[in-house]
Amino acid sequence: MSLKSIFGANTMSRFLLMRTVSGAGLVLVVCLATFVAVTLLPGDAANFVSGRSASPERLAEVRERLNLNDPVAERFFRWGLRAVQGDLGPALTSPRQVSEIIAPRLRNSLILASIAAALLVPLAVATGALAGALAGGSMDRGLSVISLVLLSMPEFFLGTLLAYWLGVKWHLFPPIALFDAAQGPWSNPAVLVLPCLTLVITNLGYPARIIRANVAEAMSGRVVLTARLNGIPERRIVWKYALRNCLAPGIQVISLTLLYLLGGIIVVENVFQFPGIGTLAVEATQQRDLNVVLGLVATITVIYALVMLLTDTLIILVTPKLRTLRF
Amino acid sequence: MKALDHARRGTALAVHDLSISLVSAAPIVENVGFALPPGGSLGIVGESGSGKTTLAMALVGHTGPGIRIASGRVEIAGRDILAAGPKEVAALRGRQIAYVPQDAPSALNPSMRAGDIVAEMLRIHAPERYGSDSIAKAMDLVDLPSDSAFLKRYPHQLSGGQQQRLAIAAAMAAEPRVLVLDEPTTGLDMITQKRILDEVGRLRARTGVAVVVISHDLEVVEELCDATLVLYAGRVVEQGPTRALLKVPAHPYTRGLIGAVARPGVRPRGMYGSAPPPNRRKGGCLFSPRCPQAHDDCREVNPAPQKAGPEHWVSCPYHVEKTIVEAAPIGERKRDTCEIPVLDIRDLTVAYRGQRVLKNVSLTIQRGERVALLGQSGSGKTTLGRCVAGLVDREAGDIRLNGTPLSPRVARRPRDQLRAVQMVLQNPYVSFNPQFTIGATLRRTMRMLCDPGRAAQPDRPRLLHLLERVRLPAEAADAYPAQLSGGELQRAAIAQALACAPDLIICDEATSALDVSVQAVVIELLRDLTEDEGVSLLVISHDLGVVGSISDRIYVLDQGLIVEHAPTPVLLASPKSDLAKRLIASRPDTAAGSTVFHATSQRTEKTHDTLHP
Amino acid sequence: MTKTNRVRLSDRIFARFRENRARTPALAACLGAGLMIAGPWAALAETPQVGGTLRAAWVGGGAADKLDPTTWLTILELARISAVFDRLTKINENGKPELMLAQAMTPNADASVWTVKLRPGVKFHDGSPLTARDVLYSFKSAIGRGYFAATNFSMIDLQKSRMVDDLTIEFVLNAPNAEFDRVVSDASASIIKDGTTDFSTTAIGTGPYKIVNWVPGVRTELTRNEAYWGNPVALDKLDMIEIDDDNARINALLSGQIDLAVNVPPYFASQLEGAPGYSVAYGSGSTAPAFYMRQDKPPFDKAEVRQALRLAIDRKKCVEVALDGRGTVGNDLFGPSHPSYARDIPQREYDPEAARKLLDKAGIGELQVELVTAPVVGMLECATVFKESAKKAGIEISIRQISPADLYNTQSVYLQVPFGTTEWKGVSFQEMARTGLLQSSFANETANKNPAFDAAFAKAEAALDPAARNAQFAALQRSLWDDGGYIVWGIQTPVTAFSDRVGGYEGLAGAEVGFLPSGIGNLWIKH
Amino acid sequence: MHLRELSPSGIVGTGIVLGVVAIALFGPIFFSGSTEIVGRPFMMPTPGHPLGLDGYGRDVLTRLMNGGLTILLLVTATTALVYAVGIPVGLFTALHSRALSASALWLFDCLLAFPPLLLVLLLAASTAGGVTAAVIAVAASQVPWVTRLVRAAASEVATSGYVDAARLRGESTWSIMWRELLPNIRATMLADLGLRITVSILLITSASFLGVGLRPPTADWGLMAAENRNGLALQPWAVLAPAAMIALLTVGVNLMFDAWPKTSGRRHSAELTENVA
Repeated sequence: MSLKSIFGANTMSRFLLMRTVSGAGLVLVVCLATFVAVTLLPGDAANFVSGRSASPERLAEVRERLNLNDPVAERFFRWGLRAVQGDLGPALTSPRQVSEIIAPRLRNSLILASIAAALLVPLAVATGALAGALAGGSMDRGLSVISLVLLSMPEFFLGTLLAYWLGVKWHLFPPIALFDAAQGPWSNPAVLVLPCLTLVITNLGYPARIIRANVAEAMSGRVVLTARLNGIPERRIVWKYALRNCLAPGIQVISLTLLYLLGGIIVVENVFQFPGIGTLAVEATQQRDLNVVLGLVATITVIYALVMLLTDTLIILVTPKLRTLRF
Repeated sequence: MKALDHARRGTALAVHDLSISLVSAAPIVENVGFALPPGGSLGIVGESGSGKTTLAMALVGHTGPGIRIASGRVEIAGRDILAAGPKEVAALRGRQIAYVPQDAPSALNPSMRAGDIVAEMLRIHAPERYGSDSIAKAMDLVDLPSDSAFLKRYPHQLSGGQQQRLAIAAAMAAEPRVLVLDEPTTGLDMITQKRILDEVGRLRARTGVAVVVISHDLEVVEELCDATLVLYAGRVVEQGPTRALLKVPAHPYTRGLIGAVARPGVRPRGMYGSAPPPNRRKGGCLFSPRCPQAHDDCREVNPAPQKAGPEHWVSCPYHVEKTIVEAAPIGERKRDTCEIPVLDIRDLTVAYRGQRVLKNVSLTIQRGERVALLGQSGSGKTTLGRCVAGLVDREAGDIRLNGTPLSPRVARRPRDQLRAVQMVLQNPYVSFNPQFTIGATLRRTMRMLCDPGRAAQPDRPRLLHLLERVRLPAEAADAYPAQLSGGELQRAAIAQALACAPDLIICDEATSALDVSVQAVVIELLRDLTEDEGVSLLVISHDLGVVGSISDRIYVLDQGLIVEHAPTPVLLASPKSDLAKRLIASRPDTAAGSTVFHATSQRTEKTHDTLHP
Repeated sequence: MTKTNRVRLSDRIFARFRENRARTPALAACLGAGLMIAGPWAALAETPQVGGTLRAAWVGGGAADKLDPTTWLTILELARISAVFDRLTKINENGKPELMLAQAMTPNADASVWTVKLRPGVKFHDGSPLTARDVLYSFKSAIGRGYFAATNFSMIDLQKSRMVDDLTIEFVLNAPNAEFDRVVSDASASIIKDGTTDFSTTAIGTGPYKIVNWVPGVRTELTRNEAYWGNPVALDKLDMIEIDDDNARINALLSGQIDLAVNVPPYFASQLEGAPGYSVAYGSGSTAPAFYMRQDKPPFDKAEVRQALRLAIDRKKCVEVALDGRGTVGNDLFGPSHPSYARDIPQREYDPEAARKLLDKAGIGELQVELVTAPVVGMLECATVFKESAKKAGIEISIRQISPADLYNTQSVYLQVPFGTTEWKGVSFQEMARTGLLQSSFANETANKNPAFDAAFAKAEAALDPAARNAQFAALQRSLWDDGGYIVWGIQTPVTAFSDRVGGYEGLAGAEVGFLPSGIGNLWIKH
Repeated sequence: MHLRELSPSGIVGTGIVLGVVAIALFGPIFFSGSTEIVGRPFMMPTPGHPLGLDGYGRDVLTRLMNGGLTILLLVTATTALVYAVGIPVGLFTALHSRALSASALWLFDCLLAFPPLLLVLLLAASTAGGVTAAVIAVAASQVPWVTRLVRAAASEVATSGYVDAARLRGESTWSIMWRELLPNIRATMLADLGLRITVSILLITSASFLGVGLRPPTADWGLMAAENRNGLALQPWAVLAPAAMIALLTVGVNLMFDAWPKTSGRRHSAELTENVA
């Protein structure tokens, strides 16, 4: 069966195929760039493996073990081939495999990010939509000022404040994310509270503002005006004529926010010492474990590509004009 | 039948002394009053800035932000919608009075299916009749199919005309007593326009709905409305039965409007100037600055309505003077046809996104000749213009200017070719970079295009001369684009095109964004320039009236192919191609039916006979 | 100050989650604290109580950690190694070697052969008995694995050393060494099981604690080794948690998530000292941050330059700024807590005038040097102070700041730059010399390549009388003090904070937690 | 632009920004010795030290007065870098939507796959770290957004008649970009500028927190807030004061730029037609 016969008929799957290919290209380019950047560093990886106590013989040995003497292209090719199979190679500063190191950290981070997202998305949509629907009112102005203040709060600052007030001072939630490493954060769910809270609060401002702007624009647009002039009840106007048509930009900004969340997690995890990819990223870059860094970049890029794919798909699904488009 | 109920009730819609103003108290609409019987129809005519859309929205009880009702009542079904509470207003809207906005296609909810858009109105305003039958009936009213495949389509999957009709179907679904149509035909091509007008006429006949039509287009009003109200700067200047009003217009403004309508074979007469915006309206007759028969007291005394005929009122004490000349037929023109054509297009083919937009198009323009390219939207006519200008790449074909080949890309053209081919674009509001004064842009054009010898001359006098040629005051040189009206901007755009003695000016829908009175000014200007300076003109338009009033020769473009070309009078008199026939049939002035405009059109035909043996 | 005997709201909230789960020991360790300490403080006994879990927060370590006793870098790793492994001897509170796994260590007449008799009945964590084979293998393996052990134990002649019987080993040395019992107290000399090659997942030792769960860079969970040859430790469990961030570590202590925190910032120490519920122990200090000057690279090949620079640093200010005043001024020598330290050498003071004179005498005048450093243990702050204070001596120091990871990058920085930064933890002069001052030393940071020094050092090591030996070491230190390549400007004083649940930390005073194997062993939990 | 055309919130925002900038610029003139140790670490405020001392025993007020300049310079540098790359590329690709532009944009999009702070960490790891790496990384993470924005806004402008008119009179691409496109996307750019500056401030500050941006003992608001976190319980002003300055700066910038677009440009004519409804 030819590709065309599979994908030709359905424009949606053809689009998905196109996006998947482009996403794969993105992952490839990002990994290649990182690989090259990492390879071109002053002093090669062997130094960091052996560190201060490395004798020249040891360095040579490590270099041999890590195939550092092979050409860069060959190494990348081999790395890529294995990476596709989920094998990100050995870590430089640890006897373990990179995928083995990343997997539990990624799980922890994904749990944290998912809970934060699960709180953040409805909250952002609700406040944004409310402010947008009541644009210009005192509620809108209040929310706008609040979102602005939230927007301008560095994560580490808010995290520190929360850890001190809610953790140390009032003993409400643990200020440090200590939990059983094997079982993950579920073994002590209380540790998730403060990191989640920090992520939600600091990331709320941007999507809420964008959603507000979109909803406010829709509410003052021709579609809504016409519906009003024809006596459609206000509640229905808000839902079916304003919010419904803000879904696509809403999804766009939410997906962006989720990606920002992924970045914010780096800081938040370090504030609360949460063992996720954020703390791992800092450790790995500090220790120059470039294989781990590379693995992290690859993982995050794949996540990025997947989120983008999902976003595009959702946007097409909720936008009739795009859904029925012939590619 | 519901219509009968309406008839028994008296008036469907009554407006009493309605004044609408900005919050700053500057009046937008002043002292408008009319009554519409059930099944009746009223046209509200006015140029942009006359306050007609504000008035239309007030009819359904809406005022935009910053706008308030200063006084007056709007009575629907015995209720003053302006005084009603929100619940009551919502109950009146849709059920008693429905509103179809300007550019209705863009106001349709893009995420609702066609059937749902109609069903929505039924479910909310007439739940007792909610059902597929009623939906089918509403679709049928505007001649839209009501099969499930069609009902499942989204607005973007419909054509512009279908969208417009869908909007009307939705508005009519709950069988309101009054339907307000704001610019129902603007943005549609001629054939679709005609169709919409026909549908609305049929609709009235079948449902007995009273219709208020807001339009800048006298021909639309003539076709649709029993009575007409002419609005100028927020004031009613004339009001009366449409036929009487158009046939014997009493107010100088109305007369000016009628004279300005572009009709084939007629020289339209423009009205210079523009209506004052709300914050600059002072006492006296607001039209007096533009009025050719203004008396001294016109500027001080606010004219009171006077009777000009049965049910015909006019706000001009001097309305009997009638100083405005009738639109003049086109006179004879001498042309030299033996020299090398200014523009010679041979077998031009242009592709856009894998589709051929122009196929083997050939076209010639002689020196001083005015050639029109007539076509529907999407026919490729704009592409042709842009291709000649070098803004669009061609796939095949040859374009020669005065016998020498023109490079396909404007960036590769030598200065002489750049100077020779000029363009006037559709939207005057974006024709000038808002960051620079008109004078600055014109000077830059002169510097870049004129040969160095002339460029050395002092700027200012040349600039002023240029502005004078397009009849713009000297102050325009120091004005920013945003400070000028559309008509002034378009004249400035023509000035820019004329800056360095061009051989050919391409006018791409150069008048379609302008008010009728201003459009006439531009047409006049273009005609005069070609006659005085020997410039050739390529007029690209969908508007038969414009094309017919300006061109010597017409090419008809249909889906990328030239389907017909002939001298203008010949084509108008005996169109060969299907498209040309339909276009001619779609106009009230060229087709039978218009009492006002058709007569003049016949008159021109006579003159043509003498022109072309 | 904060009260720890309050039940967390979140503990209540999440109690239901917990009830629905199987309680693994690890889980209880994580969660128990808040509930367990919710009791009156009155009935506290001062004798060690058996049982309980100690949750202790350490700094350092990371995903790169191994359980290999020869590769340790941080005190966390050292503490962990000390908990799991034993050595033949250990250095006690008085700085003297004390027997551990060895029952007796006897040198021959010239201290070139040492006979070690092992303690009988010692068992590894997996139940197998400790034999002489394990000990020999431990040293062979350590030397074979490279790192510091290779130089530290280079005096052992592996070919000639042999197993006499199951519990007796004869160590034959390349050269006489009267301090062999001190040499084998190094953590690198931890006794592992014969044949062990893999240290990546677990470690089998004879130490007081067994590893139950180890997640590199996150935590190490240890339980009591019931079959310990000495007194079994009081704690049921020891949780070694890695919290690098100062703020986080303190928050964890203050919120009752942990019971012990190492490396507490000094300003917190004074707050905690007076606070009910907490106490603080000060280490004597053994970590020495230092600058090294390579004697084989200009301008540091001139002794006057090295001397001038050492006079041009305001050590007091450095300690104040870089170590927050919690430390002592350094005298360009390492190992002040060890008996071999040359205490008689006068403290070098800040004397820019003398420095200027030295430079003038050498005909240098204005001196310009580049100091390579990274933001670790106050080095950057110290370098800033150095730069300021050196100006008065006419020395222009430009600071090149690099990332901490590059500090020991042997291709671009370490041992390459003429004027760099280093740090030595708790080593005595002898250990330091073997690792970094002999011609054969790998980490010869100051390019101290002096055959006479090597010979004198070997002679000193061979001296059987401790007093005579230390006198010879002192003479060597004096030569280094005079014109060596190190600027040791300060010695850090580590601060450890405890909650009142912890007992037995008194024994830690005078040592950094983890440096003495007994230190962790003495801790217990009040309950 | 006239002040009276600003909305009240715009005036408040502009006032805040001017105040903060004034402190940043003139603070170092009146307060010197930001690295001088004057007392115990985390000493509570006294009349001599109204904001107390920080973790090294340095005067918080002095450091506060000296700490604004670096952040202003860094943010200015970052933002300048972002626009220096984003504007030309965005403008160019808006004019030429061909394969070259498409691939350039696609490559730019690849930068988006990195969470900004990961990029900072990565660059810091692969270079000597420090401020330059942070500035470049923060700029790199924002360039794609600015490019997209410029391109979108400029594409819209590029369809305007006056751009065609410029082409017809033979203007070069360069001149079309700067003369015709750029001035007319100013409002869009200004609306976005507030967000860009906010993001830059937050990222640079966070980079300092992660130890890859500015290095101690620099007096810098972000760094001060990060390094004095430990003393929150002992001497909150050492954290709160610099954090408040950062918050003031970002809120002020946002208020200011939110208010600008409505009053920028030259559309001050009587445009009020019936479109107001």
